[in-house]
Amino acid sequence: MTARPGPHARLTGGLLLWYGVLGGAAAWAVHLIAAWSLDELACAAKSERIAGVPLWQALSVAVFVPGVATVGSLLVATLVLRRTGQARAAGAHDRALERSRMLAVVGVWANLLFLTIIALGGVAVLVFPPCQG
Amino acid sequence: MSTTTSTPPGIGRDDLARLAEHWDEPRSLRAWFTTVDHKKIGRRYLVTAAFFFVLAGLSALVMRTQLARPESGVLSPQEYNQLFTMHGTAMIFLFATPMLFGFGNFLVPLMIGSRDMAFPRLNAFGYWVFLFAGLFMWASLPFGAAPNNGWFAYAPLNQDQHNPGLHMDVYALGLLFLGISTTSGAINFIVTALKLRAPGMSLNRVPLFVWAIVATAFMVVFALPALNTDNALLFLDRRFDTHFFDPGGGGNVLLWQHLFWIFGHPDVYIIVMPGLGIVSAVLPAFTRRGVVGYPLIVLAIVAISIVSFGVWVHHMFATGLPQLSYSFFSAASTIITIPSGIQIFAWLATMMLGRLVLRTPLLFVIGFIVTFVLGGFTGAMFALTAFDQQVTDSYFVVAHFHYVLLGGALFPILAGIYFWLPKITGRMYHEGLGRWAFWLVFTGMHVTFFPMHLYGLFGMPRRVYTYRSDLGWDVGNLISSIGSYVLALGLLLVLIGVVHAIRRGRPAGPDPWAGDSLEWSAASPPEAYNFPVIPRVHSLHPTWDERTAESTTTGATKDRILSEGKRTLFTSELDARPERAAQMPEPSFKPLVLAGVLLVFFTALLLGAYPVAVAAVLAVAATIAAWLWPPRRPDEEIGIAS
Amino acid sequence: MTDRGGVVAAATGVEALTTEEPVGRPTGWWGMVMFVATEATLFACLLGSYFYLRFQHGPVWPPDGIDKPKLLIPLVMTGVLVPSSLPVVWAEHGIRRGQRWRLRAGLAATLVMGLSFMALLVIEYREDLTHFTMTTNVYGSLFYVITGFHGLHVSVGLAMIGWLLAASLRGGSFGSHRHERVRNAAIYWHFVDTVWVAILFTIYLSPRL
Amino acid sequence: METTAQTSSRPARRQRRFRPVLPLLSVLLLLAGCSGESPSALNPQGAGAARVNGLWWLLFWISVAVFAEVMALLAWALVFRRGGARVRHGQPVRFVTVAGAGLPFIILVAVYGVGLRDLAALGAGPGRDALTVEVIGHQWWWEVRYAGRSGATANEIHIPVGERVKVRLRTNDVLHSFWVPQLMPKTDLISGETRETWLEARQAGSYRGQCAEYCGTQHAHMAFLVVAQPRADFDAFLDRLDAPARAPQTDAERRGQQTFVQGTCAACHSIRGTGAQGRVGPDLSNVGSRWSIGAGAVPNDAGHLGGWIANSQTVKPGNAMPPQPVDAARLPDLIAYLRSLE
Repeated sequence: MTARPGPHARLTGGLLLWYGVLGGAAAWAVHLIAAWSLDELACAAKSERIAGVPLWQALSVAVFVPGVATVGSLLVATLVLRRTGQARAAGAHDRALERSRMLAVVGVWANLLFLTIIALGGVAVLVFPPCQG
Repeated sequence: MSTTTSTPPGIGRDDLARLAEHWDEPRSLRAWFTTVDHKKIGRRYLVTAAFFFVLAGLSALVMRTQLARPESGVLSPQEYNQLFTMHGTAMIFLFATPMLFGFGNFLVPLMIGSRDMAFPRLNAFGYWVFLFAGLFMWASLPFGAAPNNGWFAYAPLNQDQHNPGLHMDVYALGLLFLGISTTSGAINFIVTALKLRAPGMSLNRVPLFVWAIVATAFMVVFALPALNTDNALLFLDRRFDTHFFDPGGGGNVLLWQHLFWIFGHPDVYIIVMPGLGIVSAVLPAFTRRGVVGYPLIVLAIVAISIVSFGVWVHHMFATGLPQLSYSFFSAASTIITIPSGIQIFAWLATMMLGRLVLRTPLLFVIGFIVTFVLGGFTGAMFALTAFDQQVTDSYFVVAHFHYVLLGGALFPILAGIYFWLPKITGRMYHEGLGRWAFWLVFTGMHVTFFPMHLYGLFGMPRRVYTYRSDLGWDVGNLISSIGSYVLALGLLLVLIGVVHAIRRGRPAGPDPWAGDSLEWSAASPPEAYNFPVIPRVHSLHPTWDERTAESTTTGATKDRILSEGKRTLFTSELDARPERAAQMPEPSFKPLVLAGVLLVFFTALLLGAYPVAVAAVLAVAATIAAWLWPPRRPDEEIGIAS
Repeated sequence: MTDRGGVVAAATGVEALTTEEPVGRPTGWWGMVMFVATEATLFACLLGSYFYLRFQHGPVWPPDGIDKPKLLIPLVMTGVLVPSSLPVVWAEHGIRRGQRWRLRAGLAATLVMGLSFMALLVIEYREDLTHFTMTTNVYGSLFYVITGFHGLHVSVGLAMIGWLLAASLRGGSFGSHRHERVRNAAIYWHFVDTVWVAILFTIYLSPRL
Repeated sequence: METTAQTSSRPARRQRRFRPVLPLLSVLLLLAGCSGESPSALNPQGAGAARVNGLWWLLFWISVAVFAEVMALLAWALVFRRGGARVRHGQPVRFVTVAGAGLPFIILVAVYGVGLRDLAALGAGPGRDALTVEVIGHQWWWEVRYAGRSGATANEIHIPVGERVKVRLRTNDVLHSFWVPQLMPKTDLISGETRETWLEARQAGSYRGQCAEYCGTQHAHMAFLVVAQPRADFDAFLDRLDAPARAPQTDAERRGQQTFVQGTCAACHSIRGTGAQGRVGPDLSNVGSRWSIGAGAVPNDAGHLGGWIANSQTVKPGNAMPPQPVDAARLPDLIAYLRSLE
């Protein structure tokens, strides 16, 4: 914390912030495209398997992996929130700090929303047979 | 902000004179065609979109007249089908989006403390293309060749064998043409908001309206390509016998729907989002405080614009896809309600804490809340596949989206018109006229559209040009038709109010509402250069903030006056640190010429004059090449190593 | 700062996390990046349509007795187009140092490679058109529209490169202080290259999977 | 601030501007009561529609409650925050998150669960060997066939009461949508594909259905009737489908049949047991007993039938049947014959 970060660390930190803000969104996008297209296209081909894997298993992966990525994004956003909160408590008042803090608030909430959507999709995978019309 | 350094006294007369010399455009015909001033272009967007609104609105009135009684013969089915298609297409593409782009064009540079958009010539080009594309589409109506397939133009009814004539060619080409304008406008908003904000306006100090416009612009950038793909493939199918949507040739009709709604659902938010931004911009002035929960509203804007891309299949819940596929979209469509809820309660909290100044703009905001909330309920209902299958494509859905679109876009637009009219024209509107207009519009809107929920549930499908009298739909339809006339009367009063204000309104002064954002610190109407001194922003409500105000008077510095040449300030993306002063382009005919050549191109395609189209493409390339041709400069200036 | 823990700590410290990123890009760069983003979405829609139509179509693809696409010419096309980004990069780096000759030479090289690509495309079409056309079936429609649309983009890219070359040959256009347009055209050209790789995979390789 | 907002139970003077809303709500309840003549989704007569009706009322009452909450807060602000009210500068984030996100979250997740349950119920169709009706959409009428039966009818689907009947949907041209509001939500007819849904009526009766997907000029006139009958009547109906159409009994009817078979009619229409075997238009073997002409365009009586034959374009402009050059003297016989086909 005390050492000044080098340019590489700064770049990583800057990108990490964006992962915290938009990571859940990206993960959800992957989840949706994968789950929908696997389901619709496999069923259109009258098959409940994809490359030998049962369709419901493939769909579970399409729920689980993005879900984990969203949790990671949520943790990063929370980290930014805490770090900026500590810096604020220590008396720092600069624009970049407040800006990052606001983005972190957005990130925490957005990730919670995306996590909910992915989870509800997961519930549907449990409830429905993959190809029931 | 130390007071020991020598503070330059505000801006001098000579600086003002130089600014006027560099920025003012003469009042001539030539200047009219060549202008690149974002305020003039914004005004043109507003006026032109309002004109298309009148045409689309009159179409609706004729349709309501036809539907007032069962089995009436005001319109033939062919006429009715063209009118409902043009009504929807024009309201969505030629009114709502351009109107809000008009507000954005006028306001974004003013709100962020800039002197123009990032690409002023591209801005002018976007307007001309919008105008030409709108005329291109409406011109088909007198020839009886207007689009006739509904605004979402499902395949295979849009195919040549089911729908001969030019109707759907006009649709495909018109929307492709218009897409050029929308895309270029969107990119311009994004870059402007990223790079031209006044120093100090970091992302946590950006006005909510600007957030909304930028989010809208991002949605346009990523949603419009799907529509363009769809229309390009449609045109190829119709004219060049490809088989994308033709099951006989191995194509698939549902591909059209997927692509259309990948665009179409974000488009709903493309229309509503700037409206929500207007609400957030209007409230502070009429509650005397900032909107509650700024980061939460930013969250709502960002979250809605992203989630809106993943709900498209809820428009296809009756097409018989697997229920599991539906459920992924059902989940997203359900959860997208939450960010909207956050916004509604943030506005309510703002009103419950502030002091309400009940003027016409606030009335329209209240009308917005009532209407949009009702539309939101039915919207959440559509997220549930089982319920959607019962009411989709019935009048229930017509009621729903008119609640959402009139509530979410028209009411905010009207609020915005009254709110910013003093800024745009320099004159106040007549409050009494404004209140009458509000009550007529509000009453007319609900009387027209509320009964549609009912006769939709009672089994009336949408897009029918007539109905039998023995089905119990007569009374509701008659009420709707009467309501539509009341609504039209209210809108006429809005128009009268605007004309009255321009002709007779009393001068408004720079800040009639004691507003919070930067446009209220510019003159009314603003000078060509917007701000004599580009402010240094210290808070979310710069006009209520003394330090920001000081930065343009006693705290004015040379690097923010920038009177040497037509210049404005570029700042960094997130934290708005000053980067450099940039030279802005002079007026030019080239945007108009380019738009005109494109009009020739699309008209030639429509009429099948392909050699002319090829020639037009070459002309387009030549115009762009000339537009961007770099001026010749000495080697030392551009930096050539010898 | 050499151990991993130190790096992680530095990257997750408040200073790193509040670093402004992206930063300092010119307006033209943003404009071109946004334009490329919308164009890329367009190609994503087209390629998505390809897979959608393919998997809705049935097990046999390409249908109606059309052969799987031959790979020789497309691979040569790839070999010509993908490396053509290198001279642009080289040229751009040159003009940033004020070396006009590198700009001219690099652009000329790219122009030649791009034109070769277009010539190969014509050869490829002449071969294919003897077997099937755009109107044969949906496979034909997809094949010609996607490759043709990409060819159109290569042409636009070539027009940009040619335009830059013409402007640089005149002199007084670009130098170490003024090279934004070179960079913007380069971004577009890289985009056209990248899309080709996606098309190669979709149109030519995926039917063999 | 939360406390002031939430504990304010003082009855607020009702604001003028909210007056239109309550009458409208009462209009809703009123009209819901007297919509007996409508094919109303709120008057369900089958298992599918009943499911959705239950879901609707759940959603409706949730909406009423939340709307009341929003209006109460708005009214509170309008009453107490005008004029001399002092502006408060708090950031009541908790209020916004609880009322705007927390409560909606709970409601929405619960409703999503109910929605999944109902969707699964709609998906649980009849068994494999259930009676199957094949419905083929045409611009702008419905062809109806029964598995294993040679005959066809149009714009009228007979089903046995209390049984779950499988409906197989195809389209001959563009998209249509199969919708019987009182029995079952919509299923689209997709060009090049087959879709399935099912029907079940609790009571004998006629239930109106209509095409719900815009399908061109005469989308408005593409209605049909589901006729739910006791099993015996239904079986009799099926048997008639396999038998030749009723033979002409009178001279007029015989002349009419001759006109039909030898004239242009037979090019497009078929009547079982005669030489008329056209497949373009609806099968007319039982046209006399049908509920309407032109898929709900006009009632099925002699006058309308004559008008339809002479020039259906005045009745249903754009439909595929050209005006018929039938001799005015022969028209009454033709009408008599067609009316006799029950």
